[in-house]
Amino acid sequence: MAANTDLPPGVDKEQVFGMLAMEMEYKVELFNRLAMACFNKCVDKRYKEPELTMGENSCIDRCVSKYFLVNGIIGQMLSAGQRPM
Amino acid sequence: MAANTDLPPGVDKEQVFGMLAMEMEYKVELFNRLAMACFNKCVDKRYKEPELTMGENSCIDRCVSKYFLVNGIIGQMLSAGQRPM
Amino acid sequence: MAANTDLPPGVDKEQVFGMLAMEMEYKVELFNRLAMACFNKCVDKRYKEPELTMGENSCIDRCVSKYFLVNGIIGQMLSAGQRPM
Amino acid sequence: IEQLQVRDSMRMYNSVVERCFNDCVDNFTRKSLQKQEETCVMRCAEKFLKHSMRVGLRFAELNNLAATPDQSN
Amino acid sequence: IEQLQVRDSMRMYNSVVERCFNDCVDNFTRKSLQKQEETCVMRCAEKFLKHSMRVGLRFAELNNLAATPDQSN
Amino acid sequence: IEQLQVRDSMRMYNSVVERCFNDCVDNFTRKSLQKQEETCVMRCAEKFLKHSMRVGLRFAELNNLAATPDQSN
Repeated sequence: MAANTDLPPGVDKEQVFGMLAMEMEYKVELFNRLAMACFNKCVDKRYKEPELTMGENSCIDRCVSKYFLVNGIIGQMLSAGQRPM
Repeated sequence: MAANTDLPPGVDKEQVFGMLAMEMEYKVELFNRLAMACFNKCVDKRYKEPELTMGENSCIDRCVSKYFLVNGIIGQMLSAGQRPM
Repeated sequence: MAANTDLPPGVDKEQVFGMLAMEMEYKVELFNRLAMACFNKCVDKRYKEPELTMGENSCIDRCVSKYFLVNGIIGQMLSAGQRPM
Repeated sequence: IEQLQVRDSMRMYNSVVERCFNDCVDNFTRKSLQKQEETCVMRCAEKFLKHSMRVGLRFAELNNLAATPDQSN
Repeated sequence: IEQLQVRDSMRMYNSVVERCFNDCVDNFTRKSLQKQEETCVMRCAEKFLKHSMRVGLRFAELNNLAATPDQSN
Repeated sequence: IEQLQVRDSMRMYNSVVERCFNDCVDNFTRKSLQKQEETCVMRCAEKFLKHSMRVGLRFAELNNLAATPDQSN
């Protein structure tokens, strides 16, 4: 999950650039899906006012936190050999 | 929103090409999302016949028009500094 | 639908590579949409257990088969000049 | 540019298939399509394509209008 | 890299429009927007942008935490 | 080609997370996951992966059939 900043020796520049581009693409997609999920879970779709309410704001904060936790759990499952239970 | 045809001097060819590709990608995505939205709003999903009915056709025309209007409103909001209300 | 392995003479390498990349992109997208559709149609979202049940497994097999059939029908329609009825 | 168009038609093709499969197929007791599923799929694809063409026409009209906001020139 | 950012903001723009159109417009008896549809669209876009900004802040915080798991260095 | 595979697995990973988050998490009174949410997420991810593998096998079979329509050669 975390950005790899220490690369093995012998890896050339272009590969590093490719990996960084991938990492960035991954983060952008993670952000977009997370933002969509939390908008759906937290924001009232009747749009009675242009401001987010206090309830919506705290829902959003918790939603982002929980999404990261889910991301971490599934990441661990996958790297642990895909048989956690 | 509109295509920029008058570019500032000093912009080289490759940049122009990149900008045109972006513009095209933007239009394609706009078209795809609009087409999906109007299909969902206007077309009867029971598919009793292979033709679009008159009602569906006029719904589609109005739907495309309204989608463009929404696109314009939000574009203006964003370029006006994001605080319209 | 099927992979083209016999190419017309005079087509250069780069074009072949581009066509193969397109073909692969097409298959990946087909797979992703099919997998999503069959997950939605066949898998119980309450997640009472980590295993797929026998019923879910046979539903998945039939679902993949039917998706391919639909893909074939629509492919034929399109290549037959888009007026099948 | 040409490759972009191929990609778009591939995507469009994949999305008709997805849409018509989702709307028309719901019975998984057999692995072959039933007659009414097949009919539904064909009508759905027809409608989808006709819809796309109509949207394409309207889109082009409005898009041209937007590209030439000042008709007095 | 710069082009990636332009692409992201284009996508984001397209997705606000799609979302607010879907949530606010449901009447197709006329081709112009009604007053309450327009209000709904503007509020929706405001909320969506504010939501994106807030999510962006929280995301950056958690992302930085994840990137530096060992604070003792 | 290799980069395409990395991209696909990234996308697949992002889509499992999205799916299992949406299906399992609905309570936002706290910022940590509750025990049953965690269990749900793990089962969901397991099922999703097993589903993907099974679909992959069937897909490959049917895809090979389609690529060799004439078995008499």
